[in-house]
Amino acid sequence: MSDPDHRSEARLYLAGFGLALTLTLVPFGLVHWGLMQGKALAITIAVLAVAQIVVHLRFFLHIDLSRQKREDLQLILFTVLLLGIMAFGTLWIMGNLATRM
Amino acid sequence: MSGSNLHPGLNLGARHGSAHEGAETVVFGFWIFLMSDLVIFGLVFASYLTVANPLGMAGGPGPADAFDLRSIFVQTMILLTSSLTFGFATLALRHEKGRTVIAGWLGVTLLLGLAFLTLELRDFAHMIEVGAVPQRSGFWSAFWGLVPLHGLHVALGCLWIAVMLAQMALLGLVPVVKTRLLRLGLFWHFLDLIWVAIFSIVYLGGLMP
Amino acid sequence: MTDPIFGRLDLSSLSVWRAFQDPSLSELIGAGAAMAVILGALATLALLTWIRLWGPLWRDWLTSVDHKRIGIMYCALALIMLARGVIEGVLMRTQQAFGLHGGFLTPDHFSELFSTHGTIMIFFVAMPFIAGVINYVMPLQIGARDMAFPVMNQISLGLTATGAALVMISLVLGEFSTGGWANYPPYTGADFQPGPGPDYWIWSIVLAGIGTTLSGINFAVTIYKERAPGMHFLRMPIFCWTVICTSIIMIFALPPLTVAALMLAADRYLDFHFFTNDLGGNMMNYVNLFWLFGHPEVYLLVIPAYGVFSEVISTYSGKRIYGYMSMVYATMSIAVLSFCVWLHHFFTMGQSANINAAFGIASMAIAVPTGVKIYNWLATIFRGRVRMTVPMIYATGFFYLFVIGGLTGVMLANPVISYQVHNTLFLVAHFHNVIIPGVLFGLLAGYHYWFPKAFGFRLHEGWGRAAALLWIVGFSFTFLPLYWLGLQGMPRRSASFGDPSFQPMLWLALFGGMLILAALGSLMLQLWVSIRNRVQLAVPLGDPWNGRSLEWSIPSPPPAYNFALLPQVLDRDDFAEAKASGRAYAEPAVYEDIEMPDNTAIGMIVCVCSTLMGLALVFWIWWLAVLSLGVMVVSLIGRTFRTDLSHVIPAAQIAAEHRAWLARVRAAPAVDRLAETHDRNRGRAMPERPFAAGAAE
Amino acid sequence: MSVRQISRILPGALALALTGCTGSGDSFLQPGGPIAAAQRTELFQIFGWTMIAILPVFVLVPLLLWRYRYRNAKARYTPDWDRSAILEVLMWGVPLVIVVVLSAQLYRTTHALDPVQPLASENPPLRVQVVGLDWKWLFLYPDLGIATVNELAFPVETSVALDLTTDTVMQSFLISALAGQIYAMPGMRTRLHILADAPGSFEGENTQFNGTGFPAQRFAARAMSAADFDAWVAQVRADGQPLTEASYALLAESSTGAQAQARLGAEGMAPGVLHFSTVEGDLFHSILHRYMHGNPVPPSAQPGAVGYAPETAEQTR
Ligand code: HEA
Ligand code: HEA
Ligand code: CUA
Ligand SMILES: [Cu+2]
Repeated sequence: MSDPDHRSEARLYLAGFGLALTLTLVPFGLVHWGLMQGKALAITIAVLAVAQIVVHLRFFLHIDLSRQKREDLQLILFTVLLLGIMAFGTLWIMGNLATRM
Repeated sequence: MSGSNLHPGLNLGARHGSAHEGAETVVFGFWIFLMSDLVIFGLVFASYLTVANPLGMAGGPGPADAFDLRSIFVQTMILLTSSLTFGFATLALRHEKGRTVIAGWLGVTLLLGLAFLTLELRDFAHMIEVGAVPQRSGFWSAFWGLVPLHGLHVALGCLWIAVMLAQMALLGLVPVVKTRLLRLGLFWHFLDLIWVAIFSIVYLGGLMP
Repeated sequence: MTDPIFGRLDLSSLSVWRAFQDPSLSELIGAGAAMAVILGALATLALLTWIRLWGPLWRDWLTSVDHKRIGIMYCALALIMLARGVIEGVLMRTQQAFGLHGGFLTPDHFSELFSTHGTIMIFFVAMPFIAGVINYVMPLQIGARDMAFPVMNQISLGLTATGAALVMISLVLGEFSTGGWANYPPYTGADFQPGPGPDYWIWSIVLAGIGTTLSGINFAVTIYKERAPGMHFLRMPIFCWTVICTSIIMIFALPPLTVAALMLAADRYLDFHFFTNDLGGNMMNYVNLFWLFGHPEVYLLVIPAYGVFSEVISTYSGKRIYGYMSMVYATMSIAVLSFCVWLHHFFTMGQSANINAAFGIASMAIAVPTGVKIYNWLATIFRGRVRMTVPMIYATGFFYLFVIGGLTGVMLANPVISYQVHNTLFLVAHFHNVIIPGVLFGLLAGYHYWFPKAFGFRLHEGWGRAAALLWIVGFSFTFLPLYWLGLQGMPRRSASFGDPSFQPMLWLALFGGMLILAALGSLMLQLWVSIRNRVQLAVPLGDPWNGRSLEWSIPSPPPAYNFALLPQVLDRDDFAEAKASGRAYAEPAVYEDIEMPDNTAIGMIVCVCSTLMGLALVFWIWWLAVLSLGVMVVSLIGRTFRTDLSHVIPAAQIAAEHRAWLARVRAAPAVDRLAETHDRNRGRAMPERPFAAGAAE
Repeated sequence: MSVRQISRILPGALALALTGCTGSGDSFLQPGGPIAAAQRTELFQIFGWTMIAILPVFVLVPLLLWRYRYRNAKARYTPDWDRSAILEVLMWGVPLVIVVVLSAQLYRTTHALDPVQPLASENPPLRVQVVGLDWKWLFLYPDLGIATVNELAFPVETSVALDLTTDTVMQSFLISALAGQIYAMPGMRTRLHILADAPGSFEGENTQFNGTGFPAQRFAARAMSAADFDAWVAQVRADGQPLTEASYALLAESSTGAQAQARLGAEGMAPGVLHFSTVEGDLFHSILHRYMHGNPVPPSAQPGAVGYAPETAEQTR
């Protein structure tokens, strides 16, 4: 591992790994030791999961907001938008039906 | 990182010449495929959430009866580490560290993947024992539709790693092999992403106090 | 209980055998159809052997990875399936016309008819047709040599053919689902339909659906990455924009279908409880997932048709498309909105008024961009010089009839109305009213427009006009009466009815069905006549319509590599500009070698293996399913170990071919638009007479 | 003014055209109650409003095609003209405004006509429970203790609250002349309210395909005066048979009304109709809950299923 690019990139991977590790340990700890409850816990888990997904995207998949051709980034955002519509819609509709029948 | 990225995410780097340029099309195509796959997962997740309630469980076992947080934790650690080791394989590829180094990291990743699958299968066996089978309720159907789907992806990823090891040995690091390794990397990291959602929603969500 | 070798396949699976045991008219029709399939297949095989076409067929077509040939094969597949779809449609019209308290078909046979008709028409006629046209035209329009992934393209075709084959086989072995094209459980669950019917539906849809998803990826990557130099996004023909939108739908809307169908499969095969009545199953989620796919699907069909109309209207009006940017925005908004409205197919499932209102409003919103497109086409005609060729007749029919269908769509989008006419013939009229004048007229216009490009000769104009008029009139008679019947509360999918007052309208609809048959007959005749007169109708120089986009700048039919040298695009409507500025038909200074992918049998291997696998799954022949999957996977992986999969066409050969063609172009007289449909038209267009308006004003 | 007038005149004309040639009185175009009437009005209003955007197309297509035909040398030809700000605003603006207007109306009427809402009426409401069976409808009158098949009778000017479910596959319940349709699904309860203004008989049906007998799954919805209704109830009590678990198990088997009559020995009744004088237990809820109890419902106990066996179904309930 002589070349400097290589080393700095490896450090980035390690940094990502460290962040991901933290973002995993915290929610597991919270649930295992019952440190939080109910809605607050659910929201914390969700936020940490989203944070971890961002970490993976940034450090492992090397997605970032700069330097990229816009058309490619659009693909990912567009997918998130459509998936959001579909998943949110499904939960909304099915949730509503469940309360009414 | 070294300048000219052609597409988002993993790049080979300009020094790889035609392989680097060739990657533009195939990697973009693979991204689109992953996004399509993501929609599949997203909808299975949504379906799972619609039955994660007493009505969906139909009087059968619930998450607390069948999940083992400790095992899930270990699986999570394994998968996370495998992402790192795959990352090192990619770095070795980018910086031309030679076939053996790349193959070494890939081998470690493969072993981690297999370890993950072993533990997961053990968990499944336990679930079957306590009656948390898909035939029991809508909830367990959704669970068995979701988590093993991820497991299947991991298994395919392992198969793919094995194929790439063989291709590296037989064909050498020709451009197609390089771009395939790049795509395999995307796939592997993508699986880890899905797993984050699974352990957060299915396991932690299911075992929340 | 099931045989280890034959699964649940036995003698009574043969529909011919069933008819032998119970020779009722209904069974006989079924057996007749089965015999027709078998005999048709045998006759084709025999014919191919007799005229020794196996070699060329295999070498030039089945193993080809050329997007143009794949496109043509898609269209051929669509045509074969169309024959069955049309016969079923007309049979259903006949049954209903005689359906007062009965009719000649049993209800079960009728239900198989509408299920296969819907499935075939959507998945194996409209979709392959569209995939075919896109395959043929899009790479030519953006100045590419082929698709981004030519081999995957072949595999997509193979998988589509698999789906079609399974539906055809269901005529001979077992029976098809009776659950409609949406195949709702629990009716299609194992409890209620334990037979192979719904399994045929599942596997044909899933396998073809994978093919479609791959096609979508292929189209999108091709447009994103393979455009000719200078072909910016905003210089692409509108048709290519519609292809982007359609591929978005293929990529993101097929997953819900795959998910829904595979969950249904899990219920049926493994006793899961996704959609069952008991143990926490939730059939409403099937409905939800299916329409998450189903709604975008119908826009998948119509958006490329909009693209065809854009090309056709602009060309035959001799004018740039009006409002290019508006068109782009409108198309994009239709594509995105199509993902926001799926609930309008089940307003009546019992959710709250708020949800219904939200989705109702979103559905109506689609009328805005659609309207913009219609007005833009009108503005394109405005101050143009319009030639009423066959495609323009279809466009005219489209303007009138599609708008009626859109209007009834807006009515259905209102939950208050949907409560009344959902599941009635009003709905049936609506969707045929958008699909036939929209999708099919669009495809037919495109067929007449691009046929000379693909085959080097024009289609006979007179028969084309007759067919177009018959279509328009026949459609109106067949489907407009159904609106009235639907408002009267006649449910869809009824084999019979009890209200004599429905009779006159049903007779009218049958009459229309006959006209449609005549229209179809005229189309066939036209093809026959055109092939016979192909010498007079030949347009080898490539530009019979004074076209505006790149596909017209090359010979007809184009060489395998499409462009001798990738064009340098300077403008929107580049070829029209090139002709106007005199830079068209220029000879390149240097020619270069072109590397093209080799032919491969992998698509056929996938097709055969997946068909066997589907059949094995339908009949629970597990060993065969595993075996065929294994062979498929091993061949796919095995192929990746080969690296020598392309060949090079030498520059000298390209130069010779191209120079010869250029010489013919230069020697040929350019014809003006009045001679467009005459034999003089050899495909060299005279630029539109420099504008004489000064004189007129 | 013209817009308003058009939207007022056209619907009327259309209504005339449509109702003029109507044979049967079983459609919301000849409404028998307030909901269907409101739905008809809604239909005509949408028609009127959309005509603003659509008529121009109908008029312009022939005009443009004629004026700009190839041989017309007098017409202007501007091959490169491809945008105009004014046109652009009109093309997006007009449909947008229409859609906004229609959306406001849609929001209002969707809420106003929400089928779960009871309908205003002076008389006390009537409760009816509806069970979709394969190829016939079972109506339970929980407050009267009677039940019928394929005959839904109720007093006029009374809000009838229907609770719907099925004991087989999904179905859709529609009485067009009174109100819209709503799905009925096993293990679930959906709701619908109907009200008839005047006595009459309206056709009701299932619109969701459910197999061989689907076209026969029709019934009469009979609105009658309060006195007639009481007489009808008395008659059902008199000529009906008791609806026991055993007879329900037979009834639930896939059969049309006529076939069910034969099965239960009730051939004397009106075509397809059965009367039950008493109902054993809370049948509706036991049907509803059998799918939610967490016990499997095997095909032998599942009406409509291929292996349904009425003899054993009774016990597994
Ligand atoms: C693409 C879709 C499509 C098309 C084209 C058609 C075409 C026709 N359909 Fe279609 N139909 C459906 C999709 C389609 N249908 C669907 C989805 C259903 C619902 C199924 C369900 O209930 O689940 C349905 C149901 C349906 C019913 C059942 C109604 C009911 O439920 O009661 C009936 C009854 O008559 C019917 C009739 C017809 C007829 C007579 C035609 C005729 O118009 C057929 C004529 C069409 C052609 C002849 C094709 C045109 C030709 C070309 C494009 C090729 C030409 C090119 C060359 C020669 C190169 N259809
Ligand atoms: C190509 C196919 C296609 C197309 C283009 C459309 C277009 C539309 N459809 Fe259709 N639809 C189907 C195919 C299609 N549909 C099918 C197959 C089904 C039934 C499936 C089944 O159940 O089997 C269906 C069913 C269906 C339903 C469900 C009904 C029910 O089950 O109860 C609804 C409800 O909202 C609907 C609405 C619409 C709308 C609002 C449009 C709009 O896109 C229409 C837009 C067009 C216009 C409005 C005309 C032009 C516009 C102007 C001239 C400008 C101005 C207009 C206004 C301002 C109003 N459709
Ligand atoms: Cu169906 Cu709740
Ligand atoms: Cu729709």
